[in-house]
Amino acid sequence: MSADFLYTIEVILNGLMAGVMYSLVALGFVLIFKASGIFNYAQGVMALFAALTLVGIQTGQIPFSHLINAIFGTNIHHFGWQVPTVLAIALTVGVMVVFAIIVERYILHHLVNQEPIILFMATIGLAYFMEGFGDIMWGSDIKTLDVGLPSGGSRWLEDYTLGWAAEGEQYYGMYLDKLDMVASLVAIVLVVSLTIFSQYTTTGRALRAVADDHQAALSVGISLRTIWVIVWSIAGFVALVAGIMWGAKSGVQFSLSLIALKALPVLMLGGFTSIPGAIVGGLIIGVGEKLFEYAIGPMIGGATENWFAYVLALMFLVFRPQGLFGEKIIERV
Amino acid sequence: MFYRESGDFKKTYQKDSQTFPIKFDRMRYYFVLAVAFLVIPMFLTDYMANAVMIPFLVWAIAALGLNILVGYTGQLSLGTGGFMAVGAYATYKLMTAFPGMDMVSIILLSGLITAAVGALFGLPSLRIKGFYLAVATLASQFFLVWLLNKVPWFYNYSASGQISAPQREMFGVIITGPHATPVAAYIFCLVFAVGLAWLARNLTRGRLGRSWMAIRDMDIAAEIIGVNPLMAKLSAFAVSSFFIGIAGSLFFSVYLGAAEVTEAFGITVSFAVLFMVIIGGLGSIFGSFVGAAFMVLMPVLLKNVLVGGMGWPTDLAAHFEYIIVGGLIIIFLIVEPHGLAQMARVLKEKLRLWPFPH
Amino acid sequence: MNEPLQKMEAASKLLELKNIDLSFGGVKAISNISFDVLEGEVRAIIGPNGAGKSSMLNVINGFYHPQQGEIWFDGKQRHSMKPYQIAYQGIARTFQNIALFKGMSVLDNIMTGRFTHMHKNVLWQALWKGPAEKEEIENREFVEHIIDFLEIQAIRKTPVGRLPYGLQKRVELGRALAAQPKMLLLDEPMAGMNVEEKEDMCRFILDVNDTFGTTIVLIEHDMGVVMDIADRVVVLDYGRKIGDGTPDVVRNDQTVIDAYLGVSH
Amino acid sequence: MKLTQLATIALTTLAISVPVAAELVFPSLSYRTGPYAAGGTPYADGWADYFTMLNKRDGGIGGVMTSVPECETGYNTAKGVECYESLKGDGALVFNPLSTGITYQLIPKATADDIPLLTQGYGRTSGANGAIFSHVFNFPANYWAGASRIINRIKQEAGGEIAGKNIALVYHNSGYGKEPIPTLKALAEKHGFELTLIPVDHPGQEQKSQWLQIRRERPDNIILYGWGVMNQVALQEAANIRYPMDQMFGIWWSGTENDKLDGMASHGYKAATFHNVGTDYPVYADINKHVVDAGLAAGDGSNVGSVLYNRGMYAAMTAATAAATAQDMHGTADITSGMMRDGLENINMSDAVMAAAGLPKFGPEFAGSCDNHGGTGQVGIQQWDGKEQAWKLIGGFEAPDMKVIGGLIKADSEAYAAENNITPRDC
Repeated sequence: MSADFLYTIEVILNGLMAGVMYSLVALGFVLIFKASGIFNYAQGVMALFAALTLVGIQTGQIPFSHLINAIFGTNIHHFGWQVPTVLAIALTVGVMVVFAIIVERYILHHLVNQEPIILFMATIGLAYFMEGFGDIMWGSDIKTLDVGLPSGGSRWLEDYTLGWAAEGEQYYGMYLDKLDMVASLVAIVLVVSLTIFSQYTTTGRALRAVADDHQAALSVGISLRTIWVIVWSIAGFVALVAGIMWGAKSGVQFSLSLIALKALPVLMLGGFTSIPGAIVGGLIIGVGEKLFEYAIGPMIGGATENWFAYVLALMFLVFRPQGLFGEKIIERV
Repeated sequence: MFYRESGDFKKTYQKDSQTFPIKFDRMRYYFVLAVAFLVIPMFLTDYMANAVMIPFLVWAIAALGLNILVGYTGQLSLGTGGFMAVGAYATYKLMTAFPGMDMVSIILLSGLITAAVGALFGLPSLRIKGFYLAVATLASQFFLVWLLNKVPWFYNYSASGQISAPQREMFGVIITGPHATPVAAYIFCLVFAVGLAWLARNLTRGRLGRSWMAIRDMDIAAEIIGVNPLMAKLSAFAVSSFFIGIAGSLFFSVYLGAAEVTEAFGITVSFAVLFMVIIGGLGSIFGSFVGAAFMVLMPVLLKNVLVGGMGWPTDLAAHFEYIIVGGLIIIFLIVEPHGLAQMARVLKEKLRLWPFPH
Repeated sequence: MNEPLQKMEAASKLLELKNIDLSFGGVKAISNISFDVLEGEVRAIIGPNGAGKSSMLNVINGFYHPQQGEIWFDGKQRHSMKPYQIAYQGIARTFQNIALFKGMSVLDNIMTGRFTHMHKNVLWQALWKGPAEKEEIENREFVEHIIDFLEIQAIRKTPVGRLPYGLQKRVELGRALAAQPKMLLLDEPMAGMNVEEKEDMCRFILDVNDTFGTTIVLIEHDMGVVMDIADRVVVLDYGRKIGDGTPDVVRNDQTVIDAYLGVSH
Repeated sequence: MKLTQLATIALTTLAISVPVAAELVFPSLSYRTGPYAAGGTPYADGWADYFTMLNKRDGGIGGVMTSVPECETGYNTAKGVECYESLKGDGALVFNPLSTGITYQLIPKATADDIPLLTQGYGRTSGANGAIFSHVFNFPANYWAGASRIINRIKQEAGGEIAGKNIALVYHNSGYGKEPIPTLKALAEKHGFELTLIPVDHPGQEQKSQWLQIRRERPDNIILYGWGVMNQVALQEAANIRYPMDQMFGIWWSGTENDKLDGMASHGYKAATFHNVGTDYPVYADINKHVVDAGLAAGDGSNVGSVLYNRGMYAAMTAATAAATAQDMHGTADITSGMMRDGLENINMSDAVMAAAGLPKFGPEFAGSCDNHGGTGQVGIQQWDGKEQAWKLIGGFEAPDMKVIGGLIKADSEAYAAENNITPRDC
């Protein structure tokens, strides 16, 4: 095989992996949009907040220590204990559930039956709020997140594929990031469990019912409020997973909230209402932008990924306005 | 008691269709104009001008533009930052290429250029609706920023891609560059803001405006009445971009004096302007101004109170800024989803009936 | 009884449909239907649910494009046109489930109906003072006539969203009339109305017909109404035409009776 | 209307908080929030703590107390203006915007208001030309000097020959990141090495493509101009593809404690720097004694001694020295921003001066002059020691290729002068 061919394969594979990372974020959006028709812009910040909380709990940080110090002139920052990862994750999930309840109780509950754009703006307001709140609670310095995830390229694969290139060609073996592989596994597990949950549990069916038709769901006696709490909790959990994956990549810091922007083209492509869409869309975007950067990028000066992801989704949408798996838009007169 | 229309009859349709049918409103409108043009300049400090009034006017223009698109035509857009960037860079190129050209025509030209770009990026709106469109407009946001950052011609091949506005005058008064007096800069922006508001009002109350609103409310019905969706949507994108382009142009030339596309015209700008429109009130010209005022003044206010007044550490203050602004936005949406303009309207209704509410 | 006949002799064909076939992805909505509408008559399309009545109207005002067949309007054959172009040809309509512009006042809704009659370009509008305003006023006057005619002066400035159903229907009719159409398509104008409202609506339709001489094509379920106001009636069933003629002819047509009584074919 | 009233109220409260007694005001445009907070915080702490220390230790500068009003810019240009305008009113002597974007838009304003800008190691490189940029001072070093110094170091390590080598520049795709490109292009021509440009868009969490490309092309060296999260990801990816760390060079904004990996992963990574590292300088004794232990530290004290803290403190020390110089020149302790400008222009940062300030050999020697606001451009090289988890200065402060850089500075500054019809001062 020629090295160029192998490189292309490598780019595609890495694109797929990157796509999975985008899907992890997109999933959260889809869950909430499906169940409540809310385009939750705060999803990215939720990921950041979840990751911050996880690290904070893990390393025994004192919440709001900075604020406390500023007010009482004390100088405290850590409890001085370490919380085992599993427990920390469990606690963080708990925090996200509480968060979901608060959001439902004090925001959504008051905005029922508003136009989508109003709800959208509300979530942006929420995003602002949480950016500030997260920083005050845990501080705005960079935190390294260590939950024992592997990192670095897979040596085995590199050595194994080393010989594949044709004689005399420069080739260093196939490169795949272990972290990305784990992420892919996690994503698969996540999607499968979500599907099982929504297919085979009463709550899950309730969720689907609400997704299909609020009124109908209400009429068969499903409480919208509990549903929303559940959905936001799940979205919070998904955010935590995304936060862990991305946090392990880049350290936990403010920029983590910007991964939302990476998920939007995925949503466009996959449709706001489809979980498989989020996955497939992510894969397409990932491969698309990486291939473009690999093939065309160098000619036009590189750094094309940010906009190409959107343009790709856009081109796709012009031919299929409801997205890949989005429900068909029927215009009746 | 004082605020009512009884006895204030209209004898011609012309009178009936004027902007402020009620005498009191008319008076107040002229009063505000008088204050803006005559009183404020007398008390204008550098700080007030550069940190409060000028940004307020510039953002108000941008909000007007976006409101035409989102509020009147119902096309959700997140490309504002990109379009402002186009306006800014167009101004820079024109200023440096034709040093003789006067600022007004430069700024109007920049607006027109942006309008053309906007119409181009409006094309997808024919197929794509709602949030899909909103996300689609992000494509223009990212692409335009990338382009302006990537092609050295746009910033005259300067090492860092920074553009800075040279000094220009109108009628012998300096309005751009460091030596411009705050009053001159303020008045210059004010003239544009008022003029554009008037323009927006005219466009939205006439045939074009009705075609926009028709598309917004029920596109199928609109089409069957004779509205060409293509024309309606593209014209909305063009006009909106014209406003936003001018805003970007003033933002760069009069307000900041220098800009760098990736820093000054990022995605945050797009969201900020959308905020103004929604907080202020969709489909309301007055609302665009109120929204801009809110989003510009609130942070300055908070900062001065928390840091200047209460002497908090700046970082805590900044974090609380986020919390408070975010919280206020949510509260506003809960209390009055149709924005501050609607609040004002409701208040008026109450005033009209006062003191006999029933 | 013989008054419609006279009309028919006098009048020429305003609209003629020849062998229209319409199907959505294999499902046939309309198969091989032909009928005509005469200048100035009131033409009714009736038939059970799903007979293809609304599809028929959508074909006429160009919202659907039939796979087969010819459409002649005003003596010219129409080749695939967009709905807004057809509006300019002089066809207006109302909708089964009201399609008003919720965000606008009654006045603005009806003014929007004047769209095809206003021509001042953007620059004039931007200026407002002068030609644009003049045009606006002229059209406003015409609209006021319609408002008087429909007896809705009181609610001129009310946002249509706040109006009761019956009034909304009336406003929608007003919006269609504002276009001064040659032909007016009414999709179940009386659906969900009480008796009084229906009577009003009938009166308006007939007045429109004689005062403005507007040709009217309407879909209606209420047989009584149809038989009263229609000059001629087309009966559809399962996308096929099963009857055509004056009310009496149709009333006594066996296939039509079967279709309505649901006798198995 | 109401909001404006409120605003005026708030502004008056601000006006009240303006210092009454004569003070030397060294405002701090910091960013402790936003995507770059982790970098902005220690720098701001260093700047503030040094002045606090001066106040406590020797009662200010020349007997006049200093004050450091802080204003949060969040690295945002618009907020930068707001800060500038508000602090200008407080009688600011010098501005240190700590953002290339804010610097660019303050250059004309500050020049008009006769307030100098001190932009050490950032901002507009061609500001070094004092004849045109009368109020901009970016000594001791700038982006171009850094790039040139790195190339020299690479050359030296390669045994004096880099013709035909392939050097990749991985840069933050913004004004800051693009600064070194002209220099590197010129140097590539001169030394005959091959330059590959690899931009990374803000924020830069996803750099797979860039590093796959690097892995394919195996450049002999990598130069990193990153900021914020981009740095961590870049180093992580470099480690992932097992790129030899000691062939990788960062500019000083990519050479801080934030920009390293735990353990040995980034051991050997080098970065340019224009000041020394570590805490074994007399000044730290004073800072700890008078500031940290006294509970007056700007931050929680945890940043003391970190690279960025040192940089902020070094900038403060430079400003203080210039202020003292100005006081001597004009024979008054209570100087104005105009006098401060003269002080900066005539500053003489000799070893003696640094030693006196408790920072012997902390930075290169440099002196300002009418036409030279950039100093000698001497830059050192530091290296990350994974064992001790600390930066070590491994290459002393050496002058860059001034022939190349001087030409570029001249060209760029003259272009600016032409665009804004500025007539250069005759120096």
